Formats: sequence, structure tokens, C-alpha cells
Amino acid sequence: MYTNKKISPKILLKLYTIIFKIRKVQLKIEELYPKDEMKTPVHLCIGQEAVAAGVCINLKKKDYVFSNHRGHGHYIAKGGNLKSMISELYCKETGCSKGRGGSMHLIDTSVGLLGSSAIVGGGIPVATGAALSSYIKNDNKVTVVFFGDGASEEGTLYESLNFAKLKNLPIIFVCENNLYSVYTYIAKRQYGKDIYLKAKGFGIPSFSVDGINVFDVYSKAKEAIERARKKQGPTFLEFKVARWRDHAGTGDHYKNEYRNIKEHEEHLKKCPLEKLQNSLIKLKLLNSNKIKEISKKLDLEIESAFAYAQKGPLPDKNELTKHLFSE
Amino acid sequence: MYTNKKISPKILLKLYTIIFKIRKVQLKIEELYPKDEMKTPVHLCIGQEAVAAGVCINLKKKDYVFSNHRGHGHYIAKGGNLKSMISELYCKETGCSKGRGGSMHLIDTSVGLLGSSAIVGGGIPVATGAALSSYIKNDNKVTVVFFGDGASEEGTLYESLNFAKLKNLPIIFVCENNLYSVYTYIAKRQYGKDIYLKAKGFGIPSFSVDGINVFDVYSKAKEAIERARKKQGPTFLEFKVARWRDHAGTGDHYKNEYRNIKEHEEHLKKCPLEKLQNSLIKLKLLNSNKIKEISKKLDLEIESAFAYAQKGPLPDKNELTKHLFSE
Amino acid sequence: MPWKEFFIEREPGFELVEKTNVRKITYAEAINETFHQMMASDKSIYIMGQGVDDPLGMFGTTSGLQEKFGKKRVFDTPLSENALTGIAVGSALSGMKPVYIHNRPDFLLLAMDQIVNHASKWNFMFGGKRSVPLVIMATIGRGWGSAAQHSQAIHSLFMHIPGLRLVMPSIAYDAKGLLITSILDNNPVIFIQHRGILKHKSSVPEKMYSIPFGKGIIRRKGKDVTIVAISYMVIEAIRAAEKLEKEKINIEIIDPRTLKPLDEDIILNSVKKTGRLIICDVGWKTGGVGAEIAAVLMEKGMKYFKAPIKRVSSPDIPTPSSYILEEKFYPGMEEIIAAVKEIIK
Amino acid sequence: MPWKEFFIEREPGFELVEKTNVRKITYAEAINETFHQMMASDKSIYIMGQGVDDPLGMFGTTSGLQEKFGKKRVFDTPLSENALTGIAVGSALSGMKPVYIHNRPDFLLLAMDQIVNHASKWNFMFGGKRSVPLVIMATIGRGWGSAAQHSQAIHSLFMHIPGLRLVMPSIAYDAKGLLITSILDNNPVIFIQHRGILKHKSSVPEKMYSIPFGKGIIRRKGKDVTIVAISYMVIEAIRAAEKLEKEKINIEIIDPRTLKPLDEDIILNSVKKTGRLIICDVGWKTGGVGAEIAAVLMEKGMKYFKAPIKRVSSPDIPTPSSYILEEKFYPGMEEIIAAVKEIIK
Ligand SMILES: Cc1ncc(C[n+]2csc(CCOP(=O)(O)OP(=O)(O)O)c2C)c(N)n1
Ligand SMILES: Cc1ncc(C[n+]2csc(CCOP(=O)(O)OP(=O)(O)O)c2C)c(N)n1
Ligand SMILES: [Mg+2]
Ligand SMILES: [Mg+2]
Repeated sequence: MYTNKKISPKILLKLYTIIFKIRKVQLKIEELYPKDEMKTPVHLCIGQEAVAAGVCINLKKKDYVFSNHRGHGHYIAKGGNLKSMISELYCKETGCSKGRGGSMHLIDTSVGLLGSSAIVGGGIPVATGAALSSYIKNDNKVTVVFFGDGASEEGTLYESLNFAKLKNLPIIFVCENNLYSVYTYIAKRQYGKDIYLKAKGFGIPSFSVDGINVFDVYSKAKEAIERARKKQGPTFLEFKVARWRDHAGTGDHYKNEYRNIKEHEEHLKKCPLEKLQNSLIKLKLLNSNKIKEISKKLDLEIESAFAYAQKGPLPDKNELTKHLFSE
Repeated sequence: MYTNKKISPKILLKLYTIIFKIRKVQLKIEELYPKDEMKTPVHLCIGQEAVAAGVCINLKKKDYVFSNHRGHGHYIAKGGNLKSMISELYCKETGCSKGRGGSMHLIDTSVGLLGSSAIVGGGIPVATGAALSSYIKNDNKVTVVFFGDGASEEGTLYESLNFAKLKNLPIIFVCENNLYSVYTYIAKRQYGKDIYLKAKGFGIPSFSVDGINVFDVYSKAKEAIERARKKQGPTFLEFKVARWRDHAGTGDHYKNEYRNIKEHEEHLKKCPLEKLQNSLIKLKLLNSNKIKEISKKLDLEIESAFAYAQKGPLPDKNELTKHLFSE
Repeated sequence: MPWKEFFIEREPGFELVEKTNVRKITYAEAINETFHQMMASDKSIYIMGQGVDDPLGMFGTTSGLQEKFGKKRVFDTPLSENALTGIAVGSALSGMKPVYIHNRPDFLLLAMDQIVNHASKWNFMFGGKRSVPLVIMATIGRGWGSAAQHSQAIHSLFMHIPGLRLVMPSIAYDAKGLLITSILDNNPVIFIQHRGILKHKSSVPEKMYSIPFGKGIIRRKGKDVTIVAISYMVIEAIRAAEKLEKEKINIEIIDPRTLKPLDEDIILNSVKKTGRLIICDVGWKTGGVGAEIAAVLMEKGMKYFKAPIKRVSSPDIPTPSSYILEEKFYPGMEEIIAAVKEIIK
Repeated sequence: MPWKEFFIEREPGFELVEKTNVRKITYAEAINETFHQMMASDKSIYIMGQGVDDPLGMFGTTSGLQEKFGKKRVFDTPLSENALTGIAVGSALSGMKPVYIHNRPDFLLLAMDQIVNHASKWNFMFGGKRSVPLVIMATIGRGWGSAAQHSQAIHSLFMHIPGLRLVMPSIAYDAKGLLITSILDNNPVIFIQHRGILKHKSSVPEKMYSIPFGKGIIRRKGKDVTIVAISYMVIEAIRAAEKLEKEKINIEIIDPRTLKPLDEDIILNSVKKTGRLIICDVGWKTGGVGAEIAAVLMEKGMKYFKAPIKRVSSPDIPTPSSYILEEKFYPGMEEIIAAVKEIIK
């Protein structure tokens, strides 16, 4: 049983709800995607939910988060408006990016989500820049940037680490190591499996954490965010997770061709939602009624978001060039 | 006294001659540069000669070297043709790059010098590619790439380290840490002064070495090159050196404005040529007559190279677009 | 995602080359066959890129290569586009002939330093001492909300860079012949494909053949208006021409096949006849290849023009994701027809 | 190195703006003054770049800033051009107004990913939710054997990218007014200077003033031939015009000042009068800004042209280092005169 005495029941239930919500939204997308109404590539984060939830719960609303192509979880965990997100997937004017961005470009500035880049590694320096703002303005905000193991092969990461350490910026580099970049296993792209060691060489406190165990995620992120808030500089957190689905789209069609099936099956046994749920049941914080209640509430919220998205208006063709420049 | 019992007298004298030669060539350039006949930016490596000499003496002629904007020493140490180099500085058709490259773009393919990039960090992946050739072809060559502390801030270094380790390539990354990029001290660009730690995070054997002490340079480079030759993969060597002159051009005009003068004066006391000379005198390998003899021989060679360069023909204006493509 | 289906639908119902007895294969198959043949013929060729050995085999273009030529000559790479380009350059300097394949041109923006500052200049900068035989390939994405960072057609940037070749074949036959030329060439080549044509079939001889750089081809003879169509736009231009034929408007279509070098003469000769030119590109208008083609043609043949040159290209905005906006963002048959009608007014 | 002397020598012996009582300062001084004034007026502006606080102060343009505004708002950077650009973007998204200064445009090639994939697209890609008020500056190098990697004029690449502004002032007065506009603008601006004009003086008011984007200026009135001259080429064009005047050839010179947006009307109006256009650029010819200017002018005003447009630019090769080749590589007064004589034939 995963547990951690320092986490309050209230937070534990909140974590559970967020992880459950991310999972449910993903499954709903997966269910409806074959209808071809969400005409935008989706990158599901099923299996990785605990990272987004465990990190973001430690952030304040004003804090910044930057995400990547696999950004649904980050968006939801930071409190992004669900209706706007689903509408973006449906390519609607009511989408968070007004139908200009699609699933890979989510934003909700009202909760500090300043955007997500689909260029692997591209969001890392951008996030570092937000942290630089906080350093210059002394506004006491903390920035978190999410990226994958693949992004740790891009030079921008190291350039950003160097700069963040140099200026002692309030930023947490969160690497979700799900072992794959598209269909390519990490061993074909890097030596060793431990990415955090590379960040360590830059003098940055760096840790490898089980990303399935939300208790660990929560605690490590909390420490890091507190350090950043106290002007003690950046932290690098590598979370070991698994991608349960195909790189993009639904299911995992080519799994026999690109996966080590045995390893994968081990991963599938370790569900972050299930683990947390079992722990909370043992802690008497949850029971089947309570679970049903949460589940129902989430279903209602999600269904209403999809309904909202489906009936929302498409962008106006005559506004094609709008938003090229800001006035 | 610097010494190392494992280095043969023959090699010690050769090292001395090479360092002396690099120094003398630099001083000659510095002497004649104000005449404005070498119409190309020069980046003198006075004070850093032991690195080029101590590394390259361990290489075979067929081995590859890639250099950067501060490349005179690397070129000479690898055995590049001096007449062609000086002619290049004089912008002549007889130059190693036929007057198309200038001081920052030296090449001598007959001794494995495949070129030098003046984009900081640009030569690192290119060199890694030459090592990849050796890996694919199994040709038993070793590649060395020289770059400065500034280059360790460019993402290409880390991308290259990752790839070199992944494929176990026969390459030595040689970082000449002279503490400055132009007029910017390292502390304004990086956290800490130890660059080799960053390479270590990539699983690459990485060392910090006194670059003034040619015995240490020689031994560490020898080990690394032997390892590479035995297919044991890449090595990262950081040599601590000092740049005695201005970033570009002659003298050190702005030194009071950008240098820590006290630190600099300490550096100026540690001359690689003088240290080696004193050691060899104590080892009875040199005496003042022998020094004079070597000096004279070098002067003759250098003078003849300058004479050759000065009287060589300029490129033909009508061949302006020649060499754009290779047939 | 239904990209593939989307584009199969659009396959034109006509032959792009003369009818022959030669077997018909897709563009992707032609590329794949060329790789197999070239790699067998020259041991210095190697292929790398993200996913070249994965189940999708880079749209099928790299399928079977690793099995045949081994992991040293066909390998997946880390996500390090700039360094990998430099690595390709360095290997080219030392005797190899690298082919570096990218999924999309968008990622070439990470490698501009190595492409422009290094690959394109090495031969010149060192007085011809070492050249860079390197082929960089990428496939323009399109549609299905790929949006601003995954569907750029940035080939025009390379048009401006001395020392590069820019190759953009539109049919399988040319893809094979030009890929062979590209690999045999001693210089860096940017070879741009387009998702919209990878599944299109045309007659492709089995034997190896080379199509020279700088040789355009007339895809369709006509006398009223000349259309220069680039890459996928050839398909749209042909459709437009077939429709216009019914209205007795007779279109000549020229596929330049390589933009750098550009076959100026073939366009000029056509314009001598038609007096009217429309340039259809898959990228943005301002500062695009269409601008250069227009400028050079006017320089050389102003007197032949009966009307100003027109450019049919995407508007100067990032690609929007919503399909309703995509539709308008991508010009096609209808925009070409409208341009033709205007130009003959 | 004697670069500076080299260029001072070339300072034109004439006023570029109307004679006034306003004090005359150099281009570099005008930039420096603007930074001082703007930073004092808006705390969200900060300046970074390699060497902005070093003894040379980026050709003097950044002198005294760190002393005045502190190390948080004026700082030297690591050599990490791509990440630093992204950092500038991120800070712009979160309320700052960064000015990122590079020594030379060559180094922008390392940052194309952040400039093109990120800065230029963020506002559009997110439906206008966050904009990127960012100024990126670089000074084109020239001469003294700087060679292929240290003297590129690659501004034309940015001409092609939607979402960017491209600003290239040729005199101190415009430098100040356009820098103010650039910093005040809510979008990414590429601001390109040229070493050959940084020491040139012209009348510059002390007060702050803004010159709108997309407004060219007639530097010299004339009736026979229109010359559009970009950046440093304005100087060469004026010299050519003065010489030609003696032969009774009357040149009108237009300085577009910003290339993106481009003041097409001012050029068109001039061509209506002269019927002849020569475009003089500091970069390569093929696919350069000259191509776009030629293409769009022909689109809009073909009927006014009495002769084909000419482009005076560098040949399509990397910059050679040898001075004898440099001389021929860089077009100037003589090449402009030759082009004029041909165009009026
Ligand atoms: C610079 C760049 N190169 C390649 C791609 C294509 N691409 C999109 S997502 C992806 C996988 C990235 O893997 P990782 O960073 O581990 O994230 P994950 O998908 O596993 O969450 C790749 C290669 C890209 N978007 N950007
Ligand atoms: C990518 C890039 N950025 C900036 C420059 C300008 N520049 C030329 S040499 C140099 C200093 C580099 O310092 P370092 O790598 O330590 O080498 P050193 O000059 O000390 O030998 C700089 C910044 C450049 N050439 N390339
Ligand atoms: Mg991954
Ligand atoms: Mg240095």
C-alpha cells in the first residue's frame, strides 16, 4: 500500500479526484475519437496521471505551468477550464485557443497555463523565461514545465538548465520518462535510463521518482516548489511512468511491433488511479459509495463539457487571419 | 617541477618543439598583424599551447581533428602545413582554404584536419559525425574536437555527448576552459567552474586537467585516445587554461575593464612553454645551446612560411563563385 | 488518425506520366525501392532519422532497410535535430553519404545552424577541400488539425541559401530519379516530400535512373495560361486544368521538380506562348519561392507577359488547427481556377 | 581589428535628412539613447545578449545601461541562442518586454526554432490569448575577412515568416523612431542593423518619437529611375545618385525602413513616375527580399514598368574571406550605377 502520513485527507481526496478526472476525460476522448469529430491529433496520458496531479496540486493559481503535446493532464491538473479544452479538441471558436491550436496547444491564462509547445523540448526555455520574469519582478511565482524523456535529448534542455541554475530561477523541470518517443524505446536514444543524472551535472538538485506513486510525486514536488518559492533555485524531477496507449490517437495498435510486451504488461499492472484508490480505501477515506459519488459528479462535468464543445460554433472563416498579430 | 617518468625524452622534446612553434607563430602574427596585411580576424592561443600539443601528439596522422575559431595551435600541433596556414591569414589563393576561409577556417585534409567552425559549438557535432564514420566503417581512427568553455553552453554539445555515448564513438571532447568568452567571465555564464561534471552526467568518462602542465595533458589524452582506439567510447577532457591575449586581435587592450587583474597575473606566471622548458633543462634534455638551436630552426621555418605567404597570389576575382558546389 | 485516408481520397483519377507498360507504384514505394537499390550499390550510404526503423517506417519509405542493411547503416536517432545534422555533415566530410530523414520540415528549424552555417558552406569556406554529400528529407504535413508547428512548408527558406539544392518531386517517377541524383550528388540536398502525394501511384521503372537537377517538366500542354505548380500543387493544378478545359481554357502546367537550381527556361518558353503565369506553391506567399520565380521570370521575359503574374499560396499566417480554417488556408483547385479566370480577363 | 575605421571612412559626406537645428548623433548613439529612455519609462523592458555589459557595449549601443538599470534588467548571457530566445519568449508571455541583442545575424540561425516555431506563432496558435512583445536585434557584419559564418545578411529568411516584423533602419533618426515602435509593439520584431552605418551621424531629436511600421521614406527625389535601397545600401545608392546626377540621370531613392510590413504604395507611386525599379539589398539575391518586392510590385503595377526590375545584391555564394573576393562580393555604388545605365537603355 502506498501512503504518506504527511498528506492530509483533504489533499488525498483532491488528488484522487483529479487523477480520476484526467483518466475519465482521456477515456471519453478515446471513446468518441473514432467518430472523427475531434479533428486534431490527440496524445493521451493514460497511465501518467499521477505526475500532473501530484505536481500541480502544490501550485498556486497564479503559478505558471507550461506543457507539451501530451498536455491534457497538465491542463486539467492545473485547473484549466474543461469546456474550453474539449471545445479546442472539437476545433471550435469556443476552444481555449479559439480553434487555432488543437489538442497540442492548450492554454488557460486564468490559471497560469501560458501555453504548450508541440516542438519537443520547445516549451522548456519558454517556461524558463516565465521563471526569469518572476526573478526580475520578484513576484513570488513558481513555474513548472512538463516534458518527456525525448525532450531530454534536445539541447534546449541543457541550455535552459544552465541558465536556470545561473540565475537561480524558481522553476521545476518535470520530466515524464515514459520510456518512449513515439515508437522508439529510450535505449535506442540514450545511454542509461536515468535522465536526472544529466541535470545533476549542472548543479541542480535532481531526483528520480516513481511517477505511479502519487504520494511520492506529491512530496518531491512539494519540496521542490517550496525551495523555488524560497528563492533556492531550480529542481529537476524525473518521474518514471509508462505510456499506456499509442503515441498518438487511441488504443495501441502497433504494440506487438514496437513494445517489449512483458515489460509493458508489468507497467499495465501499476495503475496510478487504482493504487491510490486502494490506499484511500484502506485509509478509510474512500468506500464504494463515495467512489460512485465522485465518479458520477465527474461524469456529469465531463458530459456537459463534451456537450458544450459539440454544440459550440466553429471559427468564422472570415476571421482566418485574425490573431496573427496582437494589437 | 612538472614531470612524468612515463614520457620518453623523444616525445618530451617533440612536445617542447611543438609548443615553442605554436608560441612563435602566434608572436609572429602578433608582430605583423598591425601592418594590416592579414585582413582576417585572428584569435591567438598564447598561453593555451600545451593543450593542442599534448593532445595531438598522441594522434596518428590519419586521425581526425576538428577545431574552432581559436585554431592556430590545433592546426600546427596536428601537423598542418604552416605555409598554407599563414597564406590563409594573408588571404591568398595558396592558403589552406584558398583564401575563402580566413584564420577561423583552417583545414589540412592530408593530416586529418577536416576543418574548423567559427560558430561556437558548431564543430562539436560535425566532429561527432566523423567519429560516426569510423564507427560505421570500422576504420580504427580516433577523432578529437577542440572547443572553448563558451561552447559548453551550446545545446549541440549535450546532444553530441548523448549520441557519442549512445553509439560508443571513438571521440575525445576537448574543452579548453580559458574562463572567458570574449570579455565575459565564466561566472556570468555558468554555475560553477567545472565543465567536465556536465559531461559526466551523460555517462562519459570526464576529467578536469591542468592545461598548463603538458605532462598531465599528454597522459590524460593518451589514456582517452587509447580507450577510443580500443572501442571503449568517448572521453571528455576539460583543460583549465588561460587566454593571455584579447579575445581577437593582438594585445589585451581592454584588460583593466574586463579582467580580474590579480587572477590574470597569476595566470601569466604559469607559462606552459617556460614550465616545460625548465623541466627539460632539469631533466638534462635541454640546455641553452639546444634551445637556441631549436629556436633558430623554428624561426627559419616560420620566416619562410611568412615569406611564402606574403608573395603568394591572391585569389582570382573571376573565380568568385568557384567552390560553391563540388562536382 | 485518418490522415492517410484523407489523402488517398484525393488521389487524382488520371496518369501523371505517359501511359506505359511499366508497373505503377506509390511515391512512398518508389522512395523505398530507391533506398534499397542505392544502399546495395554503395556502402557509404547510411540512413538515419526518428522512426526510420519503426512499424510505420517513415510512411513506408524506409521499410525493410534495417533488416537488409543492418543497424549501423539504418538507425533511429535521439531527438537532437541540430547535432544530428552536424553529425551527418561530419560523416559526409569523412567519406559517408548520409541520408537524414525527418518526419516534418518544421523540425528542420532546429537544425538551421548546421544546415545553413555548416553544410551549405563547408565546401566553399574551405576552398573546395571537403564537400558535404548529404541528403536531408522531410515530408510536409497537412490537415487534421496538425496546426502551426506540425504542418509548415518552409522550403522557401532554403531557396535563399547558397550551397544547397532544393528538390520537391511531385510524382513517384520523379521521386526515384531525383532521389538517386540527390544521393549521388556531392553537395547538401534538401529533399521535400508532401503527405498529400505519398500514396499516389505512377509508372516507375525498376532500374535505377537519374533525373538531373534544374530540369522542369511539362505536365500538361496548353496555350492560354502557364501554371508553375510545386509539389502537391501539381495535383490541384491538373484538376483545375481538367475543369477549365471544359470551358475551353487551355492550361499548360510546369512542374519545376527542383527549385534550386530552377529551370527558368522551361517556364520562360511556356510564357512566350501563353503570356500568362500563375505560380502555385504549398507554402506561404510573402517571400516564398513564388516570389523568386516571379522576379526572375519578369527579369528575363517581361515583354512576353500579357498580364501580371499571380501567386496561389497559403495566406501569411501560421496553420490554424480547425478544419474550417484549414480548408480556407490551403489553396486548391478552386483558388487556381479563380486565378486563371482573373488572369485571362 | 580595423573594421571601425574601415567604415568610418565610408561615411557619406551629406545629410540624410533635412537640415535642422537638431543635434547630430551616430546610429549607435541613437540606439543607446533610446534604450536609456525606454528603460526609464517602462520597468518591464529588459535587455540581454552576449557582451551587452562588456567594454565594447555592443558597438556602444548598450553602454551605461547596466550601471543605470542594474544587473537584473541588463545582463550578459551564456552562449545558448536557441534557449535564450525561448527564455525571451517566455518572459514576454509573462509580462516582460525583452530586447535580445546578438552581435551578428549568423547566430540567429541557432535560434530559428524559437523564433519561427514559437515567437512568431504563439499569439495566433493560442487564439490571441498571449502575445510575444519581443525585440531581437543583430548587426550585419562585413569585411575584414569575417567570412562565411560571420557576415551573413539573412534578414530575407524572416520576410517569409508570418507573425514577425522585419525592421532595417538605415539612419540614426529612423533607428530611434523604429526601435521605440518595436519595443512598444506587442509582437516579435526582428531589428537588423548593419556595421557599415553604426557610426554614421544624423539629426536625432532628444525626445521620444515613434515611426510607424510599413512606412517607407523617399530619401531623394528623382524622376528617371526608382531605387529601393535597404539598410546600408541606402548609402551606396545615394552616392550612385550623386554621380549619376552629373550625367543628368535623376534617381529617386526609397528606403522602405521596414520590410515586413512593406510600404508597397510608396514604391508603386514612385514607379508610376519613373517606370523603372532597381532593388538594392545587402544580402543574397535568390529568394531574397528583393524577389518579394519585385514580385509584389509587378503584381500591382506591371503596366507602369518601362523596363524589367533589376536586383543589385550579393551573388549566391557564402561570403569569401579574401579581401579581393570580398570587394567583388559586396555590391556598391558602381554596381548600382551600372544597373541604372542598363535599365535606362
Ligand atoms: C523537435 C521535434 N522533433 C520531433 C518531433 C516529433 N514528435 C512529436 S511527439 C514526439 C515524441 C516525444 O517523446 P517524449 O518527449 O518522450 O514525449 P512523450 O510523447 O513520450 O510524452 C516526437 C518525436 C517534434 N514534435 N519536435
Ligand atoms: C553560436 C555563436 N555565438 C556567438 C559567437 C561569437 N563568438 C565568437 S568566439 C566567441 C567566444 C567563445 O568562447 P569560448 O568558446 O570559450 O572560446 P575561446 O574564445 O575562449 O577560445 C563568441 C561568443 C559565435 N561565433 N557563435
Ligand atoms: Mg516519452
Ligand atoms: Mg573561453
